[in-house]
Formats: sequence, structure tokens, C-alpha cells
Amino acid sequence: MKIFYFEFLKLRKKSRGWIGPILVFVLIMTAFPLTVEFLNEDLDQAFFSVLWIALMLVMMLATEDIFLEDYNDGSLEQLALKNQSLALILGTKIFIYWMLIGVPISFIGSFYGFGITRSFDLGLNILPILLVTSYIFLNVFSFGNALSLTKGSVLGTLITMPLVLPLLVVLGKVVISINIGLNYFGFLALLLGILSIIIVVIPLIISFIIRAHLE
Amino acid sequence: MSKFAFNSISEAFTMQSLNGQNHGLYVWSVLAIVFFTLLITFLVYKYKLKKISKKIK
Amino acid sequence: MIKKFIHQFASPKTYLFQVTRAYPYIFVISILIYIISIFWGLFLTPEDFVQGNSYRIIYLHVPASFISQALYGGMAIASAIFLIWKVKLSAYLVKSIAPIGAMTTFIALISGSIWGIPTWGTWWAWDARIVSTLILFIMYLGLISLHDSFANYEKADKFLAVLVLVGSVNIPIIKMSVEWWSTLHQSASITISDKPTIDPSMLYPLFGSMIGFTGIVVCLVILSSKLHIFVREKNKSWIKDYV
Amino acid sequence: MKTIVKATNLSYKINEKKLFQNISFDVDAGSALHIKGGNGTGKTTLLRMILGISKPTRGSIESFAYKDICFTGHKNALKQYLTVEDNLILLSLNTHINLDKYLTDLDLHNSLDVTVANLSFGQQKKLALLRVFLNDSDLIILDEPCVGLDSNSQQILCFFINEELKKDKCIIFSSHIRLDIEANILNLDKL
Repeated sequence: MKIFYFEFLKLRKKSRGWIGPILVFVLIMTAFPLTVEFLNEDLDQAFFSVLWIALMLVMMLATEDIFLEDYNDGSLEQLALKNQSLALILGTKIFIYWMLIGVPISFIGSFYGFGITRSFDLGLNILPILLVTSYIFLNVFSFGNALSLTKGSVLGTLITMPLVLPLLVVLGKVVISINIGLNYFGFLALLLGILSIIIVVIPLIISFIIRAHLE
Repeated sequence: MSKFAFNSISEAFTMQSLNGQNHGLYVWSVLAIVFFTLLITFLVYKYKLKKISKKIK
Repeated sequence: MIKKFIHQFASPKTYLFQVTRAYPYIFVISILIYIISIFWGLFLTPEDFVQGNSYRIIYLHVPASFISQALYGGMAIASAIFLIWKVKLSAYLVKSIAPIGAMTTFIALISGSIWGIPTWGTWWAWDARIVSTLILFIMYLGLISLHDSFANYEKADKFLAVLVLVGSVNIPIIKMSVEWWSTLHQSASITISDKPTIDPSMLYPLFGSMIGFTGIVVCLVILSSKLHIFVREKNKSWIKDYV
Repeated sequence: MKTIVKATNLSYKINEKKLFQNISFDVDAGSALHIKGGNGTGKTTLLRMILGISKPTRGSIESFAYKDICFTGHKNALKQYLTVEDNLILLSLNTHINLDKYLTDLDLHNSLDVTVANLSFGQQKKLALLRVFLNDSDLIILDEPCVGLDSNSQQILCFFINEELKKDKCIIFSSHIRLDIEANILNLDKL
């Protein structure tokens, strides 16, 4: 509970760390209609592609210095010394990032979905997808950033992008099944399944990587 | 073993198919790419090995 | 017990000596097999009824794409061995397989897209296999750049092994997701995934070319690992005797 | 006497370069160890080995401390964008009974609502040392604690360490500045 509060305090006070990505997301979603003629059909078609790509980019941006700051100021050393499990602390950290960045972005995204496609159902339907996907993205990109901790986020992006590409394929299928009115809960279940594995495994792997970095 | 699939060398070169298209260009360019990629990789590694062996000596 | 055995067997020194002895045989035999099967494939097999003569690219393309995936499997196994038993040699192998894997994936991609021009009418299709091969290629490049960006080799080895393992979990997911996708987007393009019932006269040279190509790639891996062992162990005394 | 840290035949190599070889030492509860040596002799590495962050190339090191180890190194582990007060919350020291005493001693009382980025180097170091002064552990490890400290704070540190030694705590530190502490000396230069 304490770590939960500490991580929350840290991220909340570092406003550029969480407001920044949200604003970038809003900007992308606002900017993209400008590139298309103002015909609703075109917007509908492009909307989801832009949404998923924007979500991915923003999550990349958000995790850019998730561990770097703690590494540079020595907090990670102190965390590694504690008898408490490092993986748990790191998992909490990612969770807080999701709470402060992923959740608001999901709501904004579904709001945009409602606004641009003029379909209330659709906006509501993509909300759970956005919530789950943003959490998966955060986990995977945190992994990449842990690997490339001292080497800049470009390397982290390069090595983790291939890992999330299949997710985009699944997201594309979700949109198609929502559009033709099919039941998309199978995909939601799949995403939740992936998420539940990732939530457990990624913090363990990251803690291993970070111990290796500190060595 | 099957018999030779082409009647002449020039036919083998153009690789004219039953539907009339010439596929020689594609086949030979792929062959060239595979050959040169392998060759270059071998040469690069041989060269690097030579360089580092000298250094070690 | 196992650990002791592996460590004894897998010292870079014994590896290097054994491999150098085997290298010329593998090289000559596989080159011979490869050239014969390619010759057989290109000139002696009958023409394919549907695709015409362009199908002959299969003898160049399939071995490369098969090897590009097999090499990743090899890397994953070596990474697991390295992380579990801390065998140095397997870390060297992971590192030295990566560029070779990138090369074979490159061959597979290029030959595939050239093959696509006469058969599909386009050099690129967003087809399941092509996309997963492209992702594999990017993954290889990522692995290489990850290892190269660390000055400390021990750390680089560890991170590389972790990334290879995580990536290997991802490979079935890539396959799965991408295949769903293609079934939905099934358009005019023909997928190569449904294999034609292949005639034995075409099958033998295909097997031959696969074996030959595998042998050549093994030779390349040997060279690459030799280079990496030289780089890593250049201060050891035995290496001077070896060179 | 209870042994807290036991090192046997430690060797460390970094990129095939030997830093030190065959170091053995015991540190008992209630005693201090001063690690000396010039630049690049491996003081920090040795301390990190005791912490369990780095692994020795050969030999073994064991620590029998039950509680979390208390450590300050070159990096202060302070959040630059937070105020002193928030940082104390992060360190879980904001409710400590002795907090006020040390804040006045170290002259940090007036800067509670200042962000750490606006503190001077010495003040940041003092804030980091609060973690040591208000510690709850039986093994304290200090890597160059005196860098940037004024003489007054150094005296407080010395006094504090001597007090802690009386409480049977075990202290390992490295320092170029001489401290008035009765300590066993491990000189890495002579190895």
C-alpha cells in the first residue's frame, strides 16, 4: 500500500510526465481530421488506425523515462536493497502509470470515438479495449525501456515495436467486428488473457534486467 | 533424375513458360542475389577474421 | 552433473578446435549438395503448370525462409542455456547467430518479393507469412543493435538472451494474429501458405537445397562465432597458440 | 561477537582487468570498517558487493543483517522535482521522532518547502544523510559520505557514527577525509 502511494506521489508531482502524453494524444486526435477532407465517411475509416497508432506512440512516450530517472538519481539502488520484492515495486510503478496516463487516455479516446463516428455504442465499446490495450502497451514498452535503460529510448522502441505489432492486428480485427456488429468479447478475452500473463511476467523480467543494469 | 526441362540454352536463359511469359529475369536475379549475399557475407567474415588474427598475433 | 558436463564440453576453446576441424568438410559437402540441387531444380525439374518457370525460385526462397526461423529457434535455445547454466559459449552463439539470421531473413524477403511479381502481380502483399518474416527481420536488427549498444559484454549478453526469449514467446503470437488477419483480408492475392501437392521430382531438389543451404549457413555461423570468440577471448593465452 | 559481514577471498575483474584479489575480512556488530584506497582501486565496487548489487568474480560475501541495509552512495536517491518535505515522505521519515532534532542540527528546517533541485550540493547531501541518521537497520554503508559537507555536519556525522557503534550497529564506509572514528582499516592500495 505504501509503495502504491509513493509511486502515485512521484508521478503526480511530475506533471510533465503524465499530462504531457495525454496532451500529445489529444493533439494527435485533434490534428488528424485536418489532414482528411471534412467528410464524415473518410473520418470514420481513418479514425481507428489513427487511434491505435496514437495510443501506441503516446504509451511509448509515456514510458520513455519510467526507469531512467530512478536509475540516474540512485533510487533504483535503494529499491534493490530492500527486502521487499523489486518486481512488485516495479509492477506497482507500471500500474500507477496506467492509472494516471492509460486510463485518462482511454476515456479521451472513447470520447473521440463517440465524437467522430457519432455512434454512442461504438465509443462505449472501444473503452474496455482501450483500457486493456494501453496497459499491455505500457508493460511491453517498459520492458523495452528497461533493456535500453542507459542507451536512450530509440533503442527501446526499436526492440519492442515488433513485439506489439501483432496487437495492432488484433485491434484491427476488433474494430471490424464492432463495425459489422459481431460479438467482440472473444477478442477482449484474448487481450485480457495476454494482459494477465504480461502483468505477472514482465515485472519479473524487468527486475532481473534492472539488477543486471545496477551490477 | 528427370530430363532437361529446356530445349536450348537460350530457352533456359529466358525461361519461357507455358503461358508465354518470360520468367528468366526473376529466377536469375534471385539466384544472383542469393549468390552475392552469401559470397559477400563469407568474404566479410574472412576479412574480419584475418584482421583480428593479425591483431592477436 | 549436467552443469559440469555442459561446462566441460562447451568451453570456447574445445568448441573452436572441434569446429575448425569440421569446417572444411561441412563447407565442401554442403556447397556441393547446394549447387547440385539448385542445378537440378533450375534445369531438370519439369515446369510448374500454374506458376510457370518462376516457381523455380522456390529452391532459393524456401531454404532461406526455413533457416531464418530455425536460427531464431536456435538462438532461443542457446539463450535459455545461457540464462540457466551460465554457459559463456551459448551467449557467444546467440550473438553470432543474429547477423546470420538477419542475412537469411533478408534473402527470404527479397527472393519472396521478386517471386511475387510474376505470380501475384505485385512485389509486396500484406500477407501473413510476409509480414511475420518482416517482423522477424526487424527483430533480428533490434537484437543486433541491442548487443552493439553495450560496451560491457557481460551485460549485453544477458540482455540479449532475455530479449531473444521474450521475442520467441512472441513468435507464435505473431503467426497466430497475422494469420487471422489474412483470412479476413483474403483478397485477390494468392497466399503461398497452401502448399501445392508437390511432385517428388520437385521435392528431392528442394530437400537437397534445404540441406545444402543449412550447411552453408552453419559454416557462416561457425565463422561468425569464431570471430566473436576472438573478440571476446583475445587476452587468453590459448588463443595465441590457436592463431 | 556477532559477525555481520563476512567476506572470503573476494576477487573482482571488470572487462578482464583485475581490480582486487583475495580480499578477506569480517565485520562484527559494533565495529566499523574504513575502506581506503586511491581512485579506481575499487572502493565503490567493494561496497556495492557488500550490498549485494554487484557479484564478485570469485569468492563469497555474506551479510547477516536482518533488516534492510542503510546505504548512501554517490547518488543521493532524491527526487529533484519534489520538495524536501515530499522527499522525506518518500523516505518514510516524515513521522520519525528524531526528525526535528536533525533538521535543526543540519540547518534544513527553513528549506522544507523548497524543491530539491534548488538546494545546494551540500544541502542535498545532508538531506540524503538524513536517511542514515534516522535509520532503522543494523548495517550502515556509506560511500564517501563527507563529500560536500561542511565541518559542522562532518562532526555531527562522526558523533552519530560513534553513537551508533555503541548501539552494536555495524558500519562500513569509504572516505578520503579523515574521520574521528575508531575503525579497522582495509587499504586497497596495498593489495
